[in-house]
Order: sequence, then structure tokens, then C-alpha cells
Amino acid sequence: MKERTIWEQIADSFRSRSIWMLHYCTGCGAMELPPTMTARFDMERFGITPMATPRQADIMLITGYLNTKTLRRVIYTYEQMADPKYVVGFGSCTINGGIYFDSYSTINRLDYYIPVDVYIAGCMPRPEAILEAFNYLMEKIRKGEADGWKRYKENYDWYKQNQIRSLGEVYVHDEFHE
Amino acid sequence: MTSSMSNLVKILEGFNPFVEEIDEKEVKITISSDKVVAVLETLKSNGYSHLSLMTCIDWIDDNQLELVYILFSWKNGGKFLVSTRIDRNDPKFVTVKELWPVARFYEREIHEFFGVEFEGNDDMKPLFLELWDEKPPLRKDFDPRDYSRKKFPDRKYEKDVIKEAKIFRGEING
Amino acid sequence: MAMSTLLVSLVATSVVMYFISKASWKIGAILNFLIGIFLISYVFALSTGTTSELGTLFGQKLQLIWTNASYYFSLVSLLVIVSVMLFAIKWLDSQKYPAAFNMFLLMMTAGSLGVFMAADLITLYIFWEIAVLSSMLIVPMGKKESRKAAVVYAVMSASGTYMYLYGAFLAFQRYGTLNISEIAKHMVSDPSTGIKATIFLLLASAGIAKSGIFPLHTWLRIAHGNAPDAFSAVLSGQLVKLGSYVLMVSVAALPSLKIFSNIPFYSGIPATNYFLIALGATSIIIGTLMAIKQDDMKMLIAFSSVANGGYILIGIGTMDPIGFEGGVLHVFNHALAAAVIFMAFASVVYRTHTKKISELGGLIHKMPITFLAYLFAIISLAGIPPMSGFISKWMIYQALVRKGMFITAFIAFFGSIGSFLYVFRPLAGVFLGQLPKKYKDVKEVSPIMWLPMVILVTISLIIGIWPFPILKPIEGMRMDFGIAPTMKIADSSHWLIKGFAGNWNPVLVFNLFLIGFVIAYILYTLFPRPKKVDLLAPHKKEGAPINIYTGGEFIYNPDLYQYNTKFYAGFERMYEKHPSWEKLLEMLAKFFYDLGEWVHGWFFRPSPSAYTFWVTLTILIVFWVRW
Amino acid sequence: MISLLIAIPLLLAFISIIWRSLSKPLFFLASFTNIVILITSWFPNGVEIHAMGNWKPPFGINLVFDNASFYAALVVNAFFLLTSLLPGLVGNYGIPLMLLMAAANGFVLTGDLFNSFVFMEIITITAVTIASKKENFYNAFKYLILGGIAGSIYLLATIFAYASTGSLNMAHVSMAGISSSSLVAITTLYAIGLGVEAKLFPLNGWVSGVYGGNDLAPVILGTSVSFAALYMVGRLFGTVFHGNGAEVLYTLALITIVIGEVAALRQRNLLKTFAYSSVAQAGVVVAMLSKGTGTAMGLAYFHLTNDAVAKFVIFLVAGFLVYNYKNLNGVFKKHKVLGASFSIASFSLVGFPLFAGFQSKLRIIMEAFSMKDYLFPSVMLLATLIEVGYVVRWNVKLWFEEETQEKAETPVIASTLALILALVLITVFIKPDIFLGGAMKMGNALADTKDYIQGVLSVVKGGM
Amino acid sequence: MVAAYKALFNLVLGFFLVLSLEGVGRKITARVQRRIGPPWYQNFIDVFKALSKHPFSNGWVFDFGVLMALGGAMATAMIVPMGSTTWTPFPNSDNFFVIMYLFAVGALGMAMGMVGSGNPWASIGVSRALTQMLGYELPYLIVISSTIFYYKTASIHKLVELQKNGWNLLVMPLGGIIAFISLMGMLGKKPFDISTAPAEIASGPMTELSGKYLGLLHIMHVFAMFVEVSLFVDVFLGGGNLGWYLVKFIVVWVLAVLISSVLPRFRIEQMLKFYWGVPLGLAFLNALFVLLGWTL
Repeated sequence: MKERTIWEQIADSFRSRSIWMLHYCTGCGAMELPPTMTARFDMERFGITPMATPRQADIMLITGYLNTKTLRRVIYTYEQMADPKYVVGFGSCTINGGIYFDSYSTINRLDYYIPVDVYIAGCMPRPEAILEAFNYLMEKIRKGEADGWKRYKENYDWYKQNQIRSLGEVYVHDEFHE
Repeated sequence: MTSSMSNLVKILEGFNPFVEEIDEKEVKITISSDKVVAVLETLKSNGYSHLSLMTCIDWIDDNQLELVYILFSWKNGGKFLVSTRIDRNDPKFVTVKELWPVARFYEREIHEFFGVEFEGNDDMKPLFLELWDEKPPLRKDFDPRDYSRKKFPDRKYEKDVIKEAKIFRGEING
Repeated sequence: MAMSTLLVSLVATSVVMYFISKASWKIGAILNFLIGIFLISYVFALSTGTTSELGTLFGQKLQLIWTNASYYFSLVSLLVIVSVMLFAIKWLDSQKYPAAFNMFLLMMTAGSLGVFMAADLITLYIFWEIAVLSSMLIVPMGKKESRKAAVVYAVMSASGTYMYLYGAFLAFQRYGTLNISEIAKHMVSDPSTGIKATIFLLLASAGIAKSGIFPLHTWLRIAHGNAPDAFSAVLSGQLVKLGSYVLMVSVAALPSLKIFSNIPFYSGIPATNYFLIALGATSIIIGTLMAIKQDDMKMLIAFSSVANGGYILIGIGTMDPIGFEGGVLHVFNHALAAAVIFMAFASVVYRTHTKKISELGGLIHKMPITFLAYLFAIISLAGIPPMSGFISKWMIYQALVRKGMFITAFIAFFGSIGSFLYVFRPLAGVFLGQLPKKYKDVKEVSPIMWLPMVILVTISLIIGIWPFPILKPIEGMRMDFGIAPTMKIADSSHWLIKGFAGNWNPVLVFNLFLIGFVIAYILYTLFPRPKKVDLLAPHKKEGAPINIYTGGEFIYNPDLYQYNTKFYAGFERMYEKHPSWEKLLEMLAKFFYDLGEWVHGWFFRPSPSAYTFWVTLTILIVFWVRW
Repeated sequence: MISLLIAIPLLLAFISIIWRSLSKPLFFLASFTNIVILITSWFPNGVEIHAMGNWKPPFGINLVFDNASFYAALVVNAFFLLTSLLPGLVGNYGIPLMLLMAAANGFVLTGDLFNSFVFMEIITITAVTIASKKENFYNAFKYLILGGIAGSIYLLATIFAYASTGSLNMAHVSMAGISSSSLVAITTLYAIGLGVEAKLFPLNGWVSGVYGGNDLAPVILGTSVSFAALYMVGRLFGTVFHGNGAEVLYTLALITIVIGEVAALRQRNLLKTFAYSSVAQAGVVVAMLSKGTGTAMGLAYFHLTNDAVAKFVIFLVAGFLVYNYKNLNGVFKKHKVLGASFSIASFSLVGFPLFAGFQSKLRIIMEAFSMKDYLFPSVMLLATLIEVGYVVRWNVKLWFEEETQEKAETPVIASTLALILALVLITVFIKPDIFLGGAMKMGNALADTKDYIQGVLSVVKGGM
Repeated sequence: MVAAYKALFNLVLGFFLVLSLEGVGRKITARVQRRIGPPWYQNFIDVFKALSKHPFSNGWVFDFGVLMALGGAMATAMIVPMGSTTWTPFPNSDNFFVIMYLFAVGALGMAMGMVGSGNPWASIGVSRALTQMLGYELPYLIVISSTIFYYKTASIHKLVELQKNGWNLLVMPLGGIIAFISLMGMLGKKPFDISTAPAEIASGPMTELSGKYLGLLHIMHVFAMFVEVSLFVDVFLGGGNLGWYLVKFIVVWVLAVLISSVLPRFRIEQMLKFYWGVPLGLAFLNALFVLLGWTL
């Protein structure tokens, strides 16, 4: 890993204290977020705030299984996020497909298509686990280890090839948006 | 079977149906495929105007596909399941989109997942699956696990007892 | 050249211009432009107080006089007209009747100059009608609806004009003169308030009709909206200002404060003036509300002209030194802004052949210069510094607050904030956003077309920073009309504009804005460079989706991703079912039609026996009445 | 000499009955000679009497030739001359036109009430004949009925006048004065009787049908004949009755103005629109005539002259268009000269500056104001407002709408004539004296009762 | 030169003051909702983080709009007097209307840039923001007009001087309350945050903003809030020396935050109807009282 300049170190420490997240709520994991955000666990005290659009967000939460159809959208959305960007995989579905491991339409591992910085195991993970993961992510960002966005750039061809392998094409036409 | 439904079943007797009572308000009528449209029309004109669902079942052992139309009446809450079987090797049937415009989408779906052709319905573009390149996925002879293995590589999982134990104890972060 | 010679030869030249343009309209247009340049230099060279005589008409001398007001209004008019003449050199190739356009444009110029030069009411009327007639013949050169527009325009304009004529002759009958300054003297000493007020209102009604003030405002929408595109710039930027001039004549040149000092209404303002102010305020409300909901961009700005006419009238009507200057300066600002806006729209229509906001979008990628011209013009129109539009609005507010006219002030504020809304609608709908697929090959207009816009915008910007040159003739006018002659508003030695409640320094404000912009730019460059998002990607490559936030959907058709239909839906809903003055006037027109039908049916169509009946009846009635 | 004005057309009319093919050139000859005769005796500036059969006035029939009748005859004959230049328009109607010319001249020149009735009847009958061109029989019939009624009322009035004063000579009637009791009846009946030809409301029901029915009738009836009729209004009410009964005329005129314009506004037929417009203009003229002063009457005739010139152009062009095109949209794109003339004439009608109508309208308003009449100008301006509406509408329609049809052949003479007259209208704006001088002389002559009476009753000159 | 330093001080103070207060505001809202909330300096972190990211730019008008917005807001912030004549950078140009309209440059720049991003959500947000302006500005301007009429000056520092003997809020309490309600709208606080409703229209105008654009626009927003609250403090609370001014500033801010943290959001028509109902009526009543001389 390259040495970070002092500016990058400062920037990274700022980034670690201000995490704006875009939650891509595909599965049951979305249900765990409200308790994490509200009074009981209060995510905001770590500077974590939900954001409405990928342009503004720093991290993307993939809360559950992804099928081919949603994966396309995830990739598209991920590419719309501004660097540096981080991905958090929620639950076993993003790790190995979970209970959908043999489905004809559900992918098995997310990091094969986009770089994932932190996985949260469990089906589903409790808010404590989520906060733990965020702490870990913050640590990683501070140390400059959360370099998924760099890896994605460096190994873009590999990721692209994987995406093509599973999806055919990333961009598709959809009669309801024509 | 409520009285109104049994009256209706009597009307339908001319079509030579096999009637099966599932519930008090739910009747299944199995019928040969050439009489389906006539039965559906009769039912529709007798108040069963809502096509709740249209679906398909793959009877691979009989080498048949079963098409099921579920009709619902808003007047008395009764439900008719009109069922028919068609040949699995040459799955063709007529469209009912003239009776229920919404059937267009059910038929597209069935075409996509079972490969049934509906004569008269030209719009057979894929509805759910994007860029699908295999045989229809809900046919019994389609092996999703195989497909998944081919398309979606899985994580190699090596058992490391010590690491697991450490994670369990909270010494390291998995 | 004497002024009278100039005017007569201009009218004559315009006819010659037709035949020249018939040979080659391009030469005609260039000649027109050169004549315009000559006129500007002529206007600069004339010294105030020059008089000239045009001849006599039924024993009355037709006199011309060059005053500060003539200078100011002529300059504003010529700026607009000459720009349009330059614009037309290229633009005319999209038109069906270029020769007639050249002719009538020149004739209209002559008419307008004559109006500003006129020293008596009848000369004013003659040139007024020349201007109206020639402009009325340009209006129907547009698309299909423009034919009806011409009729509506002619009738509305005529209704004002004939009231004016009545007033003029009433004044003549009472005071024995048509000369404006002499009438002013007579009116001050005339004891009969009723007749004075009648004359005043009748004279003002021409201005009301022409500048689109409330009861007679409806022609602006249809005429400005449907006239040939470049001519709308003249209509809104220049012709409407004839109305403002007449209003100024009837309010200020006939010193209404002195004339009607016996009927004060509120805060020293006579009831007559206050009546006009109320009309102006109504126009602001109507203009603003209607402009906000227009989908046709030209009609939108037409309604904005109604509102701005209201501002001018309010400013002049207060007869407060600051308000008067504000109102008069607003003439300049609105003229320039409206001209640029209409020229920008003309450029858009020239390229895209539509004026519906909902069919356009994203033209900034194709027509950046037009966009910038429009942007600066709307900044001026909405009255935001550093453009000149702010100065006049500031002055008008000062006057209104000083006089304690809170309701009028409220309406003025409403119009001002509403103007943000309506000027933004074309900006967002036409120039910004997604470019529809059918316009992917649209190009920027030629320099001949954007140059006049850029020049006018630059003038407006310069005046916004350094307004003193234009304030000088306005102060001169104020001295001429004797409105607080001792007060000094523009203090060019200290770079200040002084209001009753505080001053401000336009140069400083502009510099502050510049400094703010520079700081922002420095901040901008300090941080990482952006990646460019190509908004035109779907146009350039088949199968490239729009790369903006779409909620994760792949959208390839930019037409669907353009928000410009019912831009202010939330607000428009609130007054969907508004009463329409236009409909009322249409009802009136319909009434006359039906009356005609009725008359025709009763008196003209029946059989001869019915005629006999009518004859007998008439004889009987006449005998009955006479005996 | 002056009696030739009546005799020549009458004579030539009878000749052309024999040689029918000669009717067109003879018509031209008649009108041309008349104009030459009139030019040779340019503005008599006094009263010349031509007593028929040397009966000295107040006895017998006499022709009165003064400034008023001269100017009226000039205008009347000028339009006949202009019409005669258009052989296509005249067609087979040379004989009635000549008779009409004779009658109109007689109507203008006569100094005898009963004689004027006779001429009026001839006018009506010939006019009806002309009106029936293009098989416009029903409307001609309407005109005939109304003309007949008008004639009988006129005759009744004449009988009353004779009964009251014992004379039929206008000057004598004027001098003798009519007792106030019969005055009301006489003036009223005259007003009504003349009202038909002068197109006063409600006696103008025939106008739209007759003017709108063919191309010849409006051109000649709307100009010459209405001028003659309105001359007689001025003569009777200005000179003979000293302004008595003017209020009837005034009231009817104001109503006529409004009704005419309102009816014109709704018209979809080009000829009929301007037929109603001429109704309204006649109203303006009559209202002005009812003022009774020399200036007012002079201005009225000035206005009438302008109107007649403009109307001649308009009806000429409109007649050509209506009978050559089904759909009038944008026809002027093909006939630019006709279009320009039409536009100029119609704008002159409205009274836009640069055209003659402006001069007369403004003067009329000014005169009305100076007489402290505030109602008439406002009615007139309201009417003008409506007029603006339809004039602009027609101009826009004819110039700018999308054209659909094949081009018809341009009538060369008509175009030239229309253009010249249009230019005349512009010239009159610059130099109003062209028409104004004569009109003012006419007005003064009509107003100057004393001169007229003295002139007729004392001087006898010429004879047949 | 002194004026330039004062103007610079305005900028610096405005930046740090409002950014910290925003953090405090978040803390207060969190406490109201029984959360702990982020630290008071959270917004500094947010802004600098945003600035440090690698953004996307949607064309030149997007960049230009952001710069124009920030430039306009800064220019306005430089003119605004902070509580007393001493802290008035440009005593000759601190006219109320000048400030108000210079402020609009920023608003227009933001609106233009954001719509220039090509995103319909941004357009909807801008349309709402402009409509909203029609709501809250009118009562505010009427109240300010009556104030100007009462004190016969529109110059802010003179207004402050004239309030030495008693705050304007006490002279015309009705006006003060109305102005405060309008201020809530101007600040875009909770019942009136229609234009940026993140749950409905994806944070409205800011939809396409990333990285430094978001940061710069946040800074613009900071200056805008500085101007708005400063104007209220100067015009209604009599300014005072710098310390007092800061105290008043903070009190006004905290009050606004407290109110906003317990309220849901209006719909756009509801908001217009709200502002054009009671507040506008009371503003006119206030103006009438001023005209009649019925002030406290």
C-alpha cells in the first residue's frame, strides 16, 4: 500500500468521522436500520447520517440478497457515488448467498462484483453488530485500509469481467422506462 | 359450495368438467383444453369477472403443463379455479387477453418461466428476467443449482478452527 | 437635419425600403440597421430644447420638441430597435414577409420617435397611430394565431387611443391649445376638478392600453405571444414603452400633484394618481400570477410585461422623486431585459420551431451564448444586483415605503418575488435540464443574432454597476417636471445612489459580489477536480443511459427525464379556477357580435313587409316624440 | 349649359337603346362630357339658375347651379366616369347607368321639390335595375319596395310643403317659411323619405343585400348615389328648412352609426361588411349635416368625399375578389397592387393618419367639440373602434392567411384605378385642400340660405 | 481598508459561528428526541469531508451556479452589520433592500446550477424553493417595510442605533413574531423544509451534488443563515456590541431549532396558505398600527 500524504491522512480521519450512507434496501436487513438510527442506538452520534442520493453518500449499505436484476442497479449506483466510497455487505446473503445459495437469479457473493469493505455476518445482524461493523469501518477508513474504491479502479477489468459473466450486460433496457 | 356456485356448475355441466370442491367458496374445475375459453366466458358473464391469477404448473412425470385461471366474483366472493392440461413438449395455448386485458402480463410471465406460447398474444418479451439465456427456469428439468454454480461463483470456504475460535472469543474481528 | 425632416423622410424611406427589400431583403435589413445607427448618433447629437415644426393641421401647428424625456425614451427605443434590426439581418431568413417587415419596422421607428418628440397632443396622436398601424401589420406575420392577435392588438390599442383623442379634444375645446406644456399651465389654474380628472384619465388611457395596464392588458399575451419572434422584442421592449411615455406625459408633464392638489387621497398622492397606481398594482398581480402558469414562453414574458408596466406606472404615479426616477429607469431596464429575452426566445424558436416550454429543454448544451444572454436578462428583469434592473426596483420600493403605501408595496414585493418564479420557468424548462432527443442537432445561432443580445446585456450590466449616465437624463426629466428639483438622488462623485432611507453604492456591491465569486472560485480550485458527467451521453452513443441519479434505473430517453410541464404545479393548483378578465373582454366582444346578429336579424334580413313596418314605426315614433 | 348634364346622358341612353353594343362607349362619352362641362364652369361662386322653359322662379322647374350643386355634381359625375372606365364592371348595364347618371345629376341640380321627387324615383328604379345584376333579384325587390315607400313619403312631404307654402320651389319654400305645425310633419316625412337613400336607420335594410349582391351596385350606389342623396339632405335641411328637423336626423344618425358598425362587425361577407360600414359613415355625415353650420356641413361633405373614394376602391377590389375567389384567405399575396389599394382605402376609412380619412374624422370631432357636442364624438369614436376591429380583421385575413386557390387574372384597369385613388387618399392627407376646399364651399353654400334665396328668386340666366 | 478587514471578519465569524451552531442545533434536536446526537463540531467534519471527496460535475453551468451561489452569499455576508456601527463594514451600503436582493443572487445561482444538473428532482426542489419564497418573504417584507417607515431609514446600522432605547421587538411585538415565523421559513427549518424533503424528492436541489459541490453549497447555506439571523437580530433585537450580538444570535437560533425539532413537514400549498393567512394578515395589522402610531 502506498504511503498516504498528510493531507490524505487528515482527510481520512475526517471521512471516518462523517459517514453518510446510502442504504440499498433489497432484503430484510432494512428492518434493522431504524432501531440503529433512532433513540436506542443512535447512529448519528458517530456522525453517520442517511443520505438520499448516491452522489452525496460515502458508504453503500447492501442490506440483504441481491438478484441479477438488483445487482445491475447496485453496480450502476455504486459507480455514481463519489470517491472515496465504501460498501458494507449486510448479512449472509451478501457473503455467500445465504438461503438463496442455489437460486437461479440470486448472486452468491457480492465482493465478486464490487469491492466490499466490511461484511456483517448474521441473518440478520442485530443493531449492535451493525454499530460494531461501523466502528470497524471507521477504524479502517482512519487507517486508510478501506481502499475498496481504489481496488475497484485498479482491478476494474476483473470486476467488469465478473459482472459480464453473471449478468451478461450491466446496462439493460426496460420497457417501463422507455 | 354455495348454492349460486353449484347452480353455475350445473350450467357448466355441458362442458363435461371434473369438479372438485376445495373450500366453501372455492371450486376447481378441470376441463379439456379446447373448452377452456368457453368456460371462462361463461363464468365471466355470470359474475366471475375478475382474473385474480393465471399460473402454470409443470407436471414433468405426466409430460404435461397445467394452466390455472383463478376467477373471483366481487358479488359473492366465490372463486373458481379453471384448470386445464396441455402438452409439455409443444406447449401452446390460446390467449385470453380479449377477455381480460391484464392476462397479457400473466401470459408473458408464463411464457417466460414455462415456455408456453399463447397464440394471439404477440407481445412475448421477457418481463422479469433480464438477458436470460437458458431454458425457462421454472420447468422441473431446469437445475437452478447447476445454473447458479455456472453463473454465480461461490465463496471457497476453508475450515480454520483456530481462527473461528479466536473470532468467537472476540480476539480478532472476522 | 431638422427633426421634422427626419421623421418625414423616415416615413418616406420606409416605403422605399419595401422595394429595396423586395429586391434583396438582406440589403434592406442591413440598410435598416445602418439607418438605426444613424438615428442613435442623431439622438446623441441633438441638444435639449431644439424645436421643429411639422406643418399645420386644421390651424394647429404640429410641433416637435426635444426634451430630456425625448432623449431618454428615444435612446431606449433605439437601443431596442437597432438591436432587433441587427438581429433581423439573419433572423429574417426564417420569415415569410421580410420586405414588409423591413418597411414596417422602419415606419414604426419613425412613429415612435415622433411620439417622443411631439410637443402637442395631436402630433403625438399622429405618430402614435403610425407606430401602432405599422406594428399592427407586423404582428400577423407570425404563425396562425397571430392573425387574431393583430385584431385584438388593434382593437385594444385603438380603444385606448380613441379615449386619448377624446381627452385631447376635450382639452383643446376647454383650453384652446393642444400644446402639452400650455395645457399643463391651463390645467393648474382650471378650477373644475371633474373636467381635469376626465381629461387626465382619458389621456392616460392610451398609455394604459399601450403599456398593458390592467383593464386593457389582455392584448399583450396574445400579441406578444404570437407576433413574429424578433418583433415581440420590439413590442415588449419598445412599443409598450410608448404607453409608459404617454402615462408619464399625463401624470408628470401635466403636473398632477399641482393640478389635483385639492383631491389628496393618501400620503399626498391625489386620488387620480392613486387610481392609476391601483390599476398598476392590479396589473402586477395579474401579470405575475398569469406569467407563473404559462407554458408558452413568449406569453409568459408577455404577462411579465404586464407586471412590469405596472411597476413603471406605480413608480411614476407616486410622483415621489425617487419613485418617479425608479419608474422611469424601469422603462430602460425592462426594455433591455425584455428585448434580450424575446430575442433569446426568437433564437430558440429559430432553431427548434417551438415556443412551448414543455417541448424544450437542455438547450444550454447547444446554445450557451443565448443561454447566458437570457440568464443576465432575467437577472435584470427579476431585479437582482448587479444588473440594472435592481436599481429601479430599489427606487420604487423606497418611494412606496416612504409614502407608507404598504398594500402597494406588498403587491410590488409579490411581483418581484413572483418574477423569480416566472423567469426561472423558461430558464429551467428551455435551457437547463435534459435535451430532448429531437434537438440533438440544434446549433448555436449565428453571431449576428447573438451579438445584439450580448450588447444589450452588457449595457444593462454596465448601467447596473455605473448607473449615473442613465440617471442624468432622468434627473433632467425630473427637473423639467419640477418634482422636488432640489433633491439629488444620483451622487456620482461618491458613487452613491441616495434614497430617503439609506444609500447604496452600486460599484461596491458589484465588487463585493466579484470578491465573493473570486473567494468561491479559489475554494473551488483548492479541492479535488471533478469528474465530468456527460449529460449528452444518450445523444452521443446509442444505449448509453443517463448518468445522473435515477433511483437506480437505467434511463435512455432524456425526454422523459425533463421536468418542465407544470413547473409550479403546487402553486398553480392554488388558483386554477381564477376569474379571467380576458374571458370577460371576450364576452364583451361576443356581446357586440351578438348585437350585430340581433340587429341584422331584426332590421336587415327580414322581408320587405317588415321594412315597411319599421318605416311606419319610425314615422310614428318621430311624430310622437316631436309633437 | 348645365341642363346638358342631365340631357346628354339621357339622350345617349336612348341612343344606346337602339345600338346596344355602343352602350359602354356611350356611357363613357356621357360621363366624360359631363365632367368636361363641369370643369368648364368651375365653381360658379354664386347662384346660377337655369329655368326650364323660361319660367321664372318661383314658377316652373329650374336648375340651380351654385357651389354646392357644382361640387356634388362633380363628385357624382367623377365616379360615373371612373365606373365607365371599367367595361368589365359595366357589362350590359350601360343604359341604366346612364339613366341613373341623368337622374342623379337632375337630383343634384334641381331647385324644385317635386322635380327632385321625380328624379329620386328614377334613381330608385334605375338603381334597382343595377342592383338586380347577377340575379340578385330578391334584394333588388326589397330595395324597390323600400324605394317605393320612400318615394311616396317624399311625395307626401312635398304635397304638404306645397299645401303649406303654395310653392314647390325650394328657395321660395325656404323664404316663405312653413308654419310650425306642418313643419314637423314635413321635415319628419322628408327625413324619412330621404332616409332610405341616405341609408339612415331603420330604413337601410336594403343596403347589405344590394351592396353585397353584385359587384356593380356597391361601386356606383355606394359612391355617386349616396353622395347625391346626402347632398339633398344637406340642401333640404340646411337650406330649405333652416335646420328644422335636424334633431330627428341627428338622433337617427347616431343610432345608424352604432347599428351600422355593429352589424358590420359580425359580417363574414366582405362586400356586406363594407356595405354596413358605408351605412355607418352615412350616419356620421348626416349627424354632421344636422349641425347646420357651413363648416360642419363642409366637413361632412369632405368626409363623404373621402369615404366615397375609399369605398369606391374597396368595393371595386372586394367585388373583384368575391366574384373570382371562393375562399378569400390570403388573396392579396397574389394581387399586391389591389391589396395595397384596399388596405390604404380601408385604413383611410378608419381614419388612421397618413390617409385622407384621418383629416376628415379629426376635423369632424374637433368641430363637434367646438359646438359643445360631446355625445357625437364619443359615439363616433366608439364606432371607429369597432371599425378598427373589422377593418384590421379583413386586412389580416386577406393579406396574411394561408392562400389556397389558383390565381385569377389581375384586372389591369381596375388595379391602376384603385392604386391611383389610393394615392389620391394619401395625397389628400398631405394636402387636404384638394377635397376640403370644394367641400367647404359646398357646405357654406348650403348653409347660406339668404344667398340661395336671393340667387334663385332674383337672377334668371340661360334657358333651354 | 478597515472596511475590508471588517468584511473578512464577517465572513470568518459567520462561518465558524453558524457551522458550530448548526452542530449545536443537531445536538439539541437529538436531545429533544432523546438521543445523544453528534458532537457540536460534527458539521465542520462534514463540510471538510465533503470538500475532500472527488466529485462529479454536471457541466459548466453546474459549477458556475455553485460559485455564483457561494459568491452571492459571501457578498451578502460581507455587507451585513453585526450588531453595531462598529461592526458594520460598509455603512454606506447596508441598505436592507440591497442586502435582500444581493442575497437573491445566491438563491438564483443555486437554483440555476442545480436545475442545470439535469435531474428532475432538483428541478422539483427548486420549484418548491421558489414557491416557498413567495410564502415567507411577503409577511417579512411587509413587517420590515413598516419598520423602515417607522424609523425612517432602511440602513441596518442606523436601525440598530435607533433601537438604543428599546428593541424594535418591543416597539412592534406583532411584527417581531411574524418576522420570526418568516425567519423559520428562510432558514428552511422543519415545518418549512419542503424544498429539500429527502424522503420525497431525494433532497431536492442537492440531488446531484457530490463532494466539494456539496461542501461549497453547505458553506453558502451557512452564510445565508448568518445573514438571515443577523438581519433579524439587527432589526428586531437592537443588535448590541459583539458579545450581546452573539448572545442574541444564539438565542434566536436555538429557539428556531427547538421549534423545528418537534414539527413535521408542510405540503407546499399548506405552507403558502399558512403564510398568506394569519402571518400576512398580522403583518398588515402591524403596518396599520405603525401608520396610526399605535406602537409600544
